[in-house]
Amino acid sequence: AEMFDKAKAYLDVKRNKDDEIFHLTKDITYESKRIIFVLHRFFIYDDACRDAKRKLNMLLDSDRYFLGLAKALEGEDMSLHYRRYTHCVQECIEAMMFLHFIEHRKIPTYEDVKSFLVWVIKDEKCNTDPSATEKDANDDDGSDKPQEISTTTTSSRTLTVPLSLTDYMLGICDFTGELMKAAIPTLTKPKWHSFLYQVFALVREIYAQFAGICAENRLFRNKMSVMRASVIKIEATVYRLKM
Amino acid sequence: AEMFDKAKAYLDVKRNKDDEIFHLTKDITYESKRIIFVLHRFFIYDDACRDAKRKLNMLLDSDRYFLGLAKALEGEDMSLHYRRYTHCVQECIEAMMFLHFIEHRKIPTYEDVKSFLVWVIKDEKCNTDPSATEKDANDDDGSDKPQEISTTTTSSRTLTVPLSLTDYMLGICDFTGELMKAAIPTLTKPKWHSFLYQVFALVREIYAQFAGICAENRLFRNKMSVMRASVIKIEATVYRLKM
Amino acid sequence: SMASQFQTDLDTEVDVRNELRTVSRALEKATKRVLHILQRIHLEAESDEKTTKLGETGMDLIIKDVAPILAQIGEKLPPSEYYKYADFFRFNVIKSVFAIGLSKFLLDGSFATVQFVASILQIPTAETRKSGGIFLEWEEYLEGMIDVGQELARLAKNCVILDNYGLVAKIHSYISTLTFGFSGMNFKNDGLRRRFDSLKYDSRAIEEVVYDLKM
Amino acid sequence: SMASQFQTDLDTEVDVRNELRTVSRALEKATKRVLHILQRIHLEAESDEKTTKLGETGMDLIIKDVAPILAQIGEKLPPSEYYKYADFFRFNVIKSVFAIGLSKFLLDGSFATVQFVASILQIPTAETRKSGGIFLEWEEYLEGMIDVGQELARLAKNCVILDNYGLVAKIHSYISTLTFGFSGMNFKNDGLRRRFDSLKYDSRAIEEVVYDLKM
Amino acid sequence: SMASQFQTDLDTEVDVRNELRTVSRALEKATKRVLHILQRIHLEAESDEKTTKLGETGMDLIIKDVAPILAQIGEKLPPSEYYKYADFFRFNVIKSVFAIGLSKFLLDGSFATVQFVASILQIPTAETRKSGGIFLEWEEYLEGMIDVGQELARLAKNCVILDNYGLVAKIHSYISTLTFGFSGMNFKNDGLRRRFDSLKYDSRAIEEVVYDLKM
Amino acid sequence: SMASQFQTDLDTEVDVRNELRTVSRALEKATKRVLHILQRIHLEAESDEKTTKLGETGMDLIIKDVAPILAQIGEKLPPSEYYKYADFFRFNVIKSVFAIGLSKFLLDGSFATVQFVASILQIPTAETRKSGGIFLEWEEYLEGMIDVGQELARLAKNCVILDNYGLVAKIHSYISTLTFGFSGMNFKNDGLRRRFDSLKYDSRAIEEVVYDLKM
Repeated sequence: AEMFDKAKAYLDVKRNKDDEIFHLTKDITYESKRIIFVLHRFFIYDDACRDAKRKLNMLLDSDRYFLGLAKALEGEDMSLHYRRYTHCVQECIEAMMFLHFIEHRKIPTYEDVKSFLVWVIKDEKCNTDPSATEKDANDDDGSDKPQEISTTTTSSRTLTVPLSLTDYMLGICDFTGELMKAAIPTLTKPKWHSFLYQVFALVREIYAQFAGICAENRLFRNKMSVMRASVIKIEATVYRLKM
Repeated sequence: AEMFDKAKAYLDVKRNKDDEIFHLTKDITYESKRIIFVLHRFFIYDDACRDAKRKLNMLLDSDRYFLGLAKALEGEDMSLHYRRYTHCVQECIEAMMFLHFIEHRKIPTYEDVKSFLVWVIKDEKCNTDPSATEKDANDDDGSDKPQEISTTTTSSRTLTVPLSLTDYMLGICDFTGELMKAAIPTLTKPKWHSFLYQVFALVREIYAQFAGICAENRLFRNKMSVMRASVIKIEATVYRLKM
Repeated sequence: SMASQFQTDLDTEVDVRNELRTVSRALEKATKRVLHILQRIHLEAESDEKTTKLGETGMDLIIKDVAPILAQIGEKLPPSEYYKYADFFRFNVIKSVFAIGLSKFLLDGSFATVQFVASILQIPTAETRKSGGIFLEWEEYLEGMIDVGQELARLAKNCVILDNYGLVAKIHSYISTLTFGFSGMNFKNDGLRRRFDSLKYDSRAIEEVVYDLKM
Repeated sequence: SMASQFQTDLDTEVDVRNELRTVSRALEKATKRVLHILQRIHLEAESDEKTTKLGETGMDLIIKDVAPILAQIGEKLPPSEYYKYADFFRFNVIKSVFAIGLSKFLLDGSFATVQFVASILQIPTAETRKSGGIFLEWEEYLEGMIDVGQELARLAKNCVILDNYGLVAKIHSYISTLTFGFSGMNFKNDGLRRRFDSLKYDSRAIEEVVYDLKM
Repeated sequence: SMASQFQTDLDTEVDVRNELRTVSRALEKATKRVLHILQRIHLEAESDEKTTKLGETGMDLIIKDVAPILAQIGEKLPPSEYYKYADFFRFNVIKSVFAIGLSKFLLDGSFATVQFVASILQIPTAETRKSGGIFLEWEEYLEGMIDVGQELARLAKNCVILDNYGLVAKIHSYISTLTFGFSGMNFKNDGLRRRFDSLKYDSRAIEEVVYDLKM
Repeated sequence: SMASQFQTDLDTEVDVRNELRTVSRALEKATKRVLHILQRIHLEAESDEKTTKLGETGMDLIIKDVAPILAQIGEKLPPSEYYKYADFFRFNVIKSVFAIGLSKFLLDGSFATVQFVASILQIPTAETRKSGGIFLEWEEYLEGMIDVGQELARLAKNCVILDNYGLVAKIHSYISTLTFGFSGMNFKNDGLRRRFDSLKYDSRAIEEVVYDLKM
């Protein structure tokens, strides 16, 4: 019976963690889509980029979103939660890439994107000290020795939401779809024709590179055929511009 | 353009007829299911059969249900409407069979069932007389000659909802499912054990006969495998009774 | 017994389906052959002579090869079960309507009425239908004529490529008539409506061609 | 031309399919007839005499009516295209295996091996197969035998109803052997695995019948 | 380049999958073999001697054949990707738990704890797991033990048939312990809950057997 | 025993599948490499020199890398089980047909016949096939050539962007021939029919490019 109690406790913790992550990822996906929506308005609305940037920072640094996810994942077996959170990560890096492209007219590297998903948190308590929880309550009364305070306050943890290369690559695929949607309406806006040409060059180059990848991953294959359709639409737009 | 007007008129009539039949069949199916529901209560409620019979007569002779359907189908190309109305006919004959079995402990024949779906309607006006519509308004003033009245009032039309043998057979299949549902709870009701044995004999005989039918009809094949499951359940009930 | 009577009915139906499957395949082949030849119009629409020639060939093949097969289907079809088996030939009847409509245009630029199409196919229309047997349903006629419209829209651009501007004008007039005829109908959200919407699009495309040519 | 060459190949295939469709229907009818007769076991399993009689009839009909049609199918089947056309007859081959397995049980309570079934059907097994033509696939054999198990599970209860307790014991022993034999196999095919799970369920059902009789 | 790095990752994954597919097949074969032998219990549960013998054989085969393959899987499994590849072996780990649980019961009537099962399989539990590699998940342990319950419910009736009433009593006590242990857990609407519901049903069935025997 | 005999057959099949999986992956890699290189045509189709060069490279890679792997597949394939295992390589055979068809066009603007494609891949066609082994199915050839049509429709617009109007004319003539050839065929397969409908759409797209250039 003791054994069954352990099993019960284990399964309860596992299920609660799963619920927590599920809700976080749902919210992150929703907010990421909103950022992409805002970014699509940048042709008509000058502050779109600034708005999106603000929203993105909030999305990353809030306990309700990515920082919360990073905390929830701390010390967990990633492979258990991967399927749950991979989708929201892809959605968010799609937004990051879109913003990055509008600002710098190039695509952020894998390292760039990973660096967004790292947080260094200062711990007020030192985890290695077994009496930490006890002292915690006395934190404000200044009775601790300076050295102790120093070791305590300088300790910090690094949290991450691990980003696999697959997520990054799949994020690029989705991102080209957004570029296509943004690029096509520029046909009638001469001010944005240079943007159209930049998209044209970038997306064709991405497609030409990706076309060499040999994947059994069905998701990647599907996204490649969607990307092909995007490329053809962008080419048709440049063709129209030329005629 | 005159040709297109004709096409428009033709298609409009066709579509309206289809709508009319669609609504009739929906209502018939619903009421048939209600009758079956009532019949299932006959173990506990003595008047169940009488209620069901009254409802069934109403279903057959009302313009809102079967008689209405027969009128809607009059002079139509049956093959056009068959797919629309076949389902409701099957549902209704399932109810008829169930009632018939409870009353007579046997299954009604194809001819029996067809006879329910024939109506002879007396016409107040004679369709062959081109002036009929004119006279119609004067119907009550008695100025018409006796002979004319006689030919007019005795003319009658026979309406039917054509019942294919396939409908009848498929109806039997569904009916065995209802018998199974009715028979299983009788295990604990000694008063109804003779009913259980009658169902047992009938359904096994039907299954043994039907098992020889070689059909490409997927619907029939599916219903046969459902019937097999019913037979096995009824046999298991009789087995339980015996142990 | 009842079961054996049912078995007989089922067997009869299987036989009818088998026969219809065979004749329908013959119909498909005959129809395909006409369509194949009519496809040449896009490569050869340089002169009236060539287009008339192709129209003649198309019409001849329908009369000689397609109509007799429809007659056979009419014989195999159990009386009053037209709609039960219509899926066997619907598609190719539409294609035949298309072939007649296109051939008629190529011959004299005129519009093939439902009576004309039915007379070529030697089957009755919905109006003249007695009972049982095959007939030319309105839906199939209309769908075939929309196909003609689409094909002519494509042809218009190829005429420009082949420098046959006269034919473009004829197409323009033809498609205007067709679109006007259809515009009076009220389709529900069905296949025909979607087809008609694309016809309207084609009609605009031809207007643009005519406009481009004027410029 | 290329198109006509393709057309020839396609027509050949259509002809093969038509022929196979016809023979497969004959196969279905012949198989169905045996199954129909074997169904009577549930109504008549009162005495060994009756069950043996039914087993004999079943076996005779398979030999006389079903096997010759399989031979015809073997002839129509283009060499090395077994898997392309197997769906035409798979289902009824399974049903024939079932009929043989059940008849053999009714005759002498024994188990029909794959060699025995193949010898009755007069077709090779996967082992003795040369190349091309029809043969008895393992999957079909196993499915048919699982069907036998299911039918016997049903029969066991009917035997009790008919007071034939001796047959229940035979069924119990038969199904134990069958289930035990299957439990050593690694099915790759999920369909077979699921079917086998339901056989285990049937096997348990028969044990319960034996248990009930004992109590 | 990024694309080629991605390609390398993909290729590595394909290799891992291929290797795991091969080892998992070996695992399936080894597990199947134990299960096959343990099936004999339903035919042979006449005496304590025979059941103990079978329990020994079962345990030996797991130790000798199954555990080494799990060790191999542990080696092939990339660190910290247990859950990514768990579907390759989950099913057969559950079956191994079942085989151990059943064998232990046959040996001495006692209950196999998660520590005991893990020690036989020579893999850590969720508690003792370091990181990476294979381990015995609670879900798999619990599912395997429910399987034991179901098999014993079946065995109880067969014991009656074989007149081994002593074993029925042992099964009764075992299943009561098992059901009581599970009844404290709160399952969501998942697979385990459905399995547990059927275990409760089996538990009741055994109580009926015990009751029938008393009568 | 029967079970072990079944097991042997099953193991053989598993081995065949494992070997085919490995070779098919090699085939996919080789095919992908050619496709990857041919993709550059959309970026580089500025001059005849460049396109011819790319066509040469494509053809060379197929001959050097792809054909030998197909030969290996042919060896692994059990005789008369082509259709059982065709799904392992169908997709990449289609892609190879595409690569040959496109390369041939880039080399000299001409059409790759089924014989030509088969000779490059060094496998027989449906006509010259003896029995067993791999061969070039009509369906796969046709699918591959439809892919060529689609790719050229895309290329036509890119040629305009790169100011290579000569190539547009060649594409126009190529696709007209292709579409005309296909329009005579009766596909039984609905997949191919739908693909062909999309080819007609592409063909129209190219006519529009030619039309636009003319205006």
